[in-house]
Amino acid sequence: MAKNITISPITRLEGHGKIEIFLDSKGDVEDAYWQVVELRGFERFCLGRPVEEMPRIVPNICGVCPTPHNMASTKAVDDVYDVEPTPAAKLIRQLHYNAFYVEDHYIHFYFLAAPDFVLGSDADPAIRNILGVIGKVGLEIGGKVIDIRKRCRDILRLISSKPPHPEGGLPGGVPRGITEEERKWIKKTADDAVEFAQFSMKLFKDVVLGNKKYLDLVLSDAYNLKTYYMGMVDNNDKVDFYEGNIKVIDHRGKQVAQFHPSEYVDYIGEWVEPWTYIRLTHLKKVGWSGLIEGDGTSLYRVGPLARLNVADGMATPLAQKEYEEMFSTLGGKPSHHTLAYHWARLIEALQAAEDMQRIANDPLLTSKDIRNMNLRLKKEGVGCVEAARGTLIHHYETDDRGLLTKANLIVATQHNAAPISLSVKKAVQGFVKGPEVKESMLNMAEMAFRAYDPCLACATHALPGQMPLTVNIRDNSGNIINTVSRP
Amino acid sequence: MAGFEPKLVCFSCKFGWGYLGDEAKIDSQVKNRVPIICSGKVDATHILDAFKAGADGVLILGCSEDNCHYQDGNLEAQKRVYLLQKVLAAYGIEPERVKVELSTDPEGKKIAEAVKRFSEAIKKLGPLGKAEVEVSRVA
Amino acid sequence: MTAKPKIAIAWLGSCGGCDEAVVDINKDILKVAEATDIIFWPVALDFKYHHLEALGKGEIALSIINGNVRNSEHEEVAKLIRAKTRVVLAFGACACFGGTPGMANFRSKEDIFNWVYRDAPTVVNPKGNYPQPRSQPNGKELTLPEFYEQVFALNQIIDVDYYLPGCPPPPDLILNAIDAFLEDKLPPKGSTLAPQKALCDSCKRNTTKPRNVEIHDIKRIHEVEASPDICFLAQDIICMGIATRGGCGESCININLPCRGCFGPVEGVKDAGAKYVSALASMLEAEDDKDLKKLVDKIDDLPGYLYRFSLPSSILVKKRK
Amino acid sequence: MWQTKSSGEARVEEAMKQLLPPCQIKCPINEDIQRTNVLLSLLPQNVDEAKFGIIQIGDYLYEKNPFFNICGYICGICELECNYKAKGGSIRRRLLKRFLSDYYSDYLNQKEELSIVKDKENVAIIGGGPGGLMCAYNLSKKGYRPTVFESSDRLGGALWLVPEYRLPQAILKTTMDNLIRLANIDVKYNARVGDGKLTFERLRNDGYRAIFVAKGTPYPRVLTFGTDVVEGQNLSGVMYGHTFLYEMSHGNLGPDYLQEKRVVVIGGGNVAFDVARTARRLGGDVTVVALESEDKNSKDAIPADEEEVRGAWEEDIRIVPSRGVRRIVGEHGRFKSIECPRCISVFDETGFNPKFDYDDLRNISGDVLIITVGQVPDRAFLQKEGLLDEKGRLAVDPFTLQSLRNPMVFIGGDVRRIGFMVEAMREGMEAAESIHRYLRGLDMREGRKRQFEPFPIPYRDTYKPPTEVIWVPPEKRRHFQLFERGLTLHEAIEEAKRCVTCGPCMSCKACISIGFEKSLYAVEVDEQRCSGCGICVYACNYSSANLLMKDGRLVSATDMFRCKSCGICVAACPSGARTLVDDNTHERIDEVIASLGK
Repeated sequence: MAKNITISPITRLEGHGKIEIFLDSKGDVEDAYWQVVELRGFERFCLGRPVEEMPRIVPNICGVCPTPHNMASTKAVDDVYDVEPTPAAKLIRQLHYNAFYVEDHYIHFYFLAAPDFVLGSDADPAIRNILGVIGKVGLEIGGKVIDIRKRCRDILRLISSKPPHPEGGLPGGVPRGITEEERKWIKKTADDAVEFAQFSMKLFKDVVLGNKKYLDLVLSDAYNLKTYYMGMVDNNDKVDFYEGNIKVIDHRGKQVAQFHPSEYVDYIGEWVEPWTYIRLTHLKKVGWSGLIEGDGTSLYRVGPLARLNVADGMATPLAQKEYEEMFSTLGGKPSHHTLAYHWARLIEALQAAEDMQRIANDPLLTSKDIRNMNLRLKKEGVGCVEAARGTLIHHYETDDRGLLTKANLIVATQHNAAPISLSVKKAVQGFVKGPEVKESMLNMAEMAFRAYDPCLACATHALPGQMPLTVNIRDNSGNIINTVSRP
Repeated sequence: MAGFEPKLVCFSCKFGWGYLGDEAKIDSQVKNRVPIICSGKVDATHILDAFKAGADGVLILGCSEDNCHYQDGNLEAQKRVYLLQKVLAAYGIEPERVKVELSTDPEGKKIAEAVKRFSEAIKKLGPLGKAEVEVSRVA
Repeated sequence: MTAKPKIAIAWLGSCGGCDEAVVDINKDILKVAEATDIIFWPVALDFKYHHLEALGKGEIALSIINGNVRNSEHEEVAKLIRAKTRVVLAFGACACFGGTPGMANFRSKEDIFNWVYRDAPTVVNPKGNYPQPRSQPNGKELTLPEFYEQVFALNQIIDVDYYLPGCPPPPDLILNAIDAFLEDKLPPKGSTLAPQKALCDSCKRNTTKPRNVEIHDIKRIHEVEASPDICFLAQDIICMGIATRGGCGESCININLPCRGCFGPVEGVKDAGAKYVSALASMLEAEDDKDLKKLVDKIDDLPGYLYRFSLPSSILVKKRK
Repeated sequence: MWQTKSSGEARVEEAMKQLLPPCQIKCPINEDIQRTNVLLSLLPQNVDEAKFGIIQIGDYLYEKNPFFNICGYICGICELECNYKAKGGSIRRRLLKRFLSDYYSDYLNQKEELSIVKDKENVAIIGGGPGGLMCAYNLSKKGYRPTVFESSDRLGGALWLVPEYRLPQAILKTTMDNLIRLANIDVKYNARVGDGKLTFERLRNDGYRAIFVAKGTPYPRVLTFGTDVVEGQNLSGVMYGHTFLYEMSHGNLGPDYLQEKRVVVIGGGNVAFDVARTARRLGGDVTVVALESEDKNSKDAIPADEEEVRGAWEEDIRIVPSRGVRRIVGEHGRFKSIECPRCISVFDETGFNPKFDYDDLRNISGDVLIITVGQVPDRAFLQKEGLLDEKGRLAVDPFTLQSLRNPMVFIGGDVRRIGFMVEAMREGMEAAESIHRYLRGLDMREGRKRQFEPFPIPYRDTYKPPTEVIWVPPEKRRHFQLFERGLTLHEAIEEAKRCVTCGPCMSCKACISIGFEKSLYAVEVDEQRCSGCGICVYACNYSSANLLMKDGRLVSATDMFRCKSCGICVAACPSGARTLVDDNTHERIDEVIASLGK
């Protein structure tokens, strides 16, 4: 029976990422691969472009998180022209950035994560989506999510043209300033964002932490992975999305490196495997040690949980309180509980909302002084931000007319690619026993990587947000004995 | 590149080139000639179309400087070609494959020579590479 | 069995921004959900590809496809959807013209691979691995789609019925398109569901243009503090608006940045870049041939401006070998 | 070799309202200057090959202006209004026509007679000058039978008074002889209408149904000071310039006629300078005394052409400006000197009304005094035929030139108002038209008035300097050969190429007449596509493309009067919104491109 299941064009068609699970003779999971199947080569076809145009081109790397690319690129161009944005320009950029964080984090939480927790990972896929969530916890939430997303994106539109493709950002500033008129509604949006953040926080605690079954799941070993962590911190060692030093800790919490983004080449290596289009990042100084965890691994994780793990705390008061509560609940720092990414994400969203509030009230916001024209082409620059999904680095080199001669991009999902593969393997090993696989088990496996909110669009350009997924289960001679799919 | 005969397209301004000559005779010497009232009437699109259709080079014969009947159509053509040459380079097409020659030749005696000279230059460059690749058909 | 028209929203080589754009029509999406049966939308809803496969020929009333075609998988998906669909709408710059990733047509696959997997400063690749369509890590057979030599616009792979350009298309045009579909008011096949005229038509800066624009010097956007009211060309800044279809709502102009052409050529023009060259020429002013050459040389990366979004659908398509 | 056709599409229709280049507006007969300049610019560089074209251009001009080869020597009115004047120097149209004349005048003798059926009335034309002959020529072409009554023994009237160093008599004679031959005009010489029995009455009885009076101004004006005739004009040694030039033209004055003589010429007009320069060539030591000021920009400036004054000055002729002549002093019945108060103003609001400073007197003595202060018509004749009104002025409709006293009589040329040769020609043309209308019983006025709008100079990067005109050096000018060298073929082509063709194509059509284009393609703007970006406006060198505001949005339009159908805007339009109607160039391009595949 099983033997004659073959690879049909359909299954080969499915999705842009796929998982291949190999069982041993006993039918237990022997090996699992998470593959990324696409590539676009921005680093190449951007060569020759005027470097100041890059912030307008790179958002096409990912339409789900285009803002971090636009921002990292803008900062890289600052560096190439050896210029600092004016204080007002910096505020506008940060406002832009925080507004993005808020809407992106909540989209992920409500659209992708909530269904699993609010409805249960074993719920029928047909209702396990945002509409199901709305059905369970009430329509006004759906309304609130859509409303806050819309209003945050209005800010994006104001500052940087089209939200899915921001165009703003010039070396030393921004092309357009903010008026007092605009400040009024920006302020209102910021206030409501903070309120919504607190509301969401409460919802999460009620539904997840209030539910023993979920909490156990979060703390279970199947969702535990010991790796290094990487994230950006400000001068006070607090979480900072826009600027700072990159800090790395090991799985015991010990700092192993803290460096300026411009030195990333010394710390980050990208390993190439023939079975995936994504380059697998690892700590160069440790050296590639394959897909393993714990002592001896060279893998590190990025993103919300990683950022909170490396930092000494949050930059805003309300978020700080939640930070402390989370780690005490999870039993101290660092936490290796993959599902805790969701929690960390909500705490970050709160910080972003609080920061929006700060900026909206800053008198400087409406200053006309939005361009620092004191440019000096130094022909190389690195721009780094914390993207929603993790550390993002743009590295440019130009000729003496400021035309791009070299570009190197390291994006969040790349950092997490190998860990995701591992997490998935652990999850399936935990839930998949033998060839008979239930959709719910499969979802357990998928929850493992969904926690990372892996954005393949970033990594390769392929898909945004949630990935349609195929899981091929093969016997020890490589024949597919079962194929289960879910988006 | 033995035996390579470049395919050329030649636009020639009626006010500057061959208006006193025997049309039929000139055409017999020069293939693919388009007499045009002013070289400024040549659109970059025409030139790209020619390359797409397999031309190895495009030659534009305009009035000598300061002698354009329409004031500066010849300079217009010159400007377009300078700009276009930068674009062609990005396509991997040698800028020399499109050329503007500004002069006057009422009898049209020089047209054949001009084309010949151009043709020689193109021969050195060899034929224009092909662009499209076939999409691999998946079973 | 519902009588509602079946709709599919699919991506190929895309950044996902187009799907975000669909979500950005906000509450109207519910209206669409009511009037139609969205059977396939990877970014938002559960689906099964084999459901798609199971559908009859032309069973899907409308497929909204974004993204270009860069590999064998894109091609397969595109062809599968085409077979099942009555009306295919190419959605966004990538599907319509190839999009920014289409600029890769100025380079070869080999060039891209060598950098990405060999030469980039952070690459650690002692084994000289390159991704392969088929590979056997410790004996396990794994496959990957084939990466093509070039980027294709959708209509170079399958038959396309309508076009909705933009990077991404703006909400109002998306709604118009969907309404036109629902109310069965679609224009003739092959139409672009956007205004016919170039951006200048609706650009508020057009009326402030001087009678005669003479460009003596080309400025890049970082070199000047551009006036928010005056036509960019009149400020010696390259703006693609004159050769780019309008309909975007001047979103870039509004943040004081010049147009880069994401709406592609205007109705009836096949290559906006070529037309732009002809147009730009008549604005360039130089003393003599020498100065003219200088001026032209000062225009850095002209091709990158002309074909930022549309190289694969340009007359010459891609770099010659 | 191209061949110009003036038929069908290529004909320049006399539109009611049209834009013309300023030169053609300035030209009283609106000669097709632009068109023939273009044709000239396309001549082969080799003389033998060029002849064919030159004759074609000549024939084309001749249709309208049978005197064009004479104009080539003495008429440059068009150059006064040439747009190029402000850009380094007018196009030298006069020399271009003289260039044509150099070949065409010889050809005139072989030129075939115009084939005209002369089935219409007899018309009497009194006076064989430019005005009268122009009238006769045009009537002939219309099928009338004109008879010219010329009081002298030669045709050409006042043209004979132009000194030979400016207009060779041979040219004048060929032109006249061939004109009457080609147009088959009947001429009666030594026929003074008004003398004895030769009256209007008689003409009517002889079957002439209309009369054109173009008798010119046969008599010199006597010198007056204020209202009084100045004494002493009968002294020996005193003569009138008019008479002097008349005798000269008949070869009655020997080359040393004024040798060793101090000649004083009174007058500031072109004729006075002709007289002075002729006197100089006859050996005289010449002084010109002019009422007007030497300041060229003053309202009271010397009226003669700058070239004339410059020529005189080069030839060592003394010019005494701003002097009136109050007395002619004689001695023993011979002219001795003139007494000249300084003239402080010539014209005032009332018109000609000179004021003098009598404390500033100057005596200029000499042996010969030549008074050249103008000419007057034969008033006795006009009186006798009752053509004057009670105030003694000509009773004539200035527009139709029809006499207000006698409907069959038409009056034009110098006799009506003294002017340039070509102005008299214009009146001859108009008279012919009036006579035609009168005899056919048509409306005398309808559709004759034309408004012309001048046309600005096209934009171009560089404007070219004019061809240098070469005059024989002054010391070598003591003869009556032409002192000005004509243009060579090469110079003529280059000069013609300078013409920037200000005028609209529909008043030129040179390119059509030689088959460059099939017709004047109209530029069509597709308003569904035009975004009003204005590129066409920048591309157009003729201010033909422009932007209009239409319900709040800009769209471009084309002014076909200004458009040259060059297609530059069509290529430049980034929206492909502009097309040339009926132009098949793109089809030719598509053909060629398609053929590449094969």
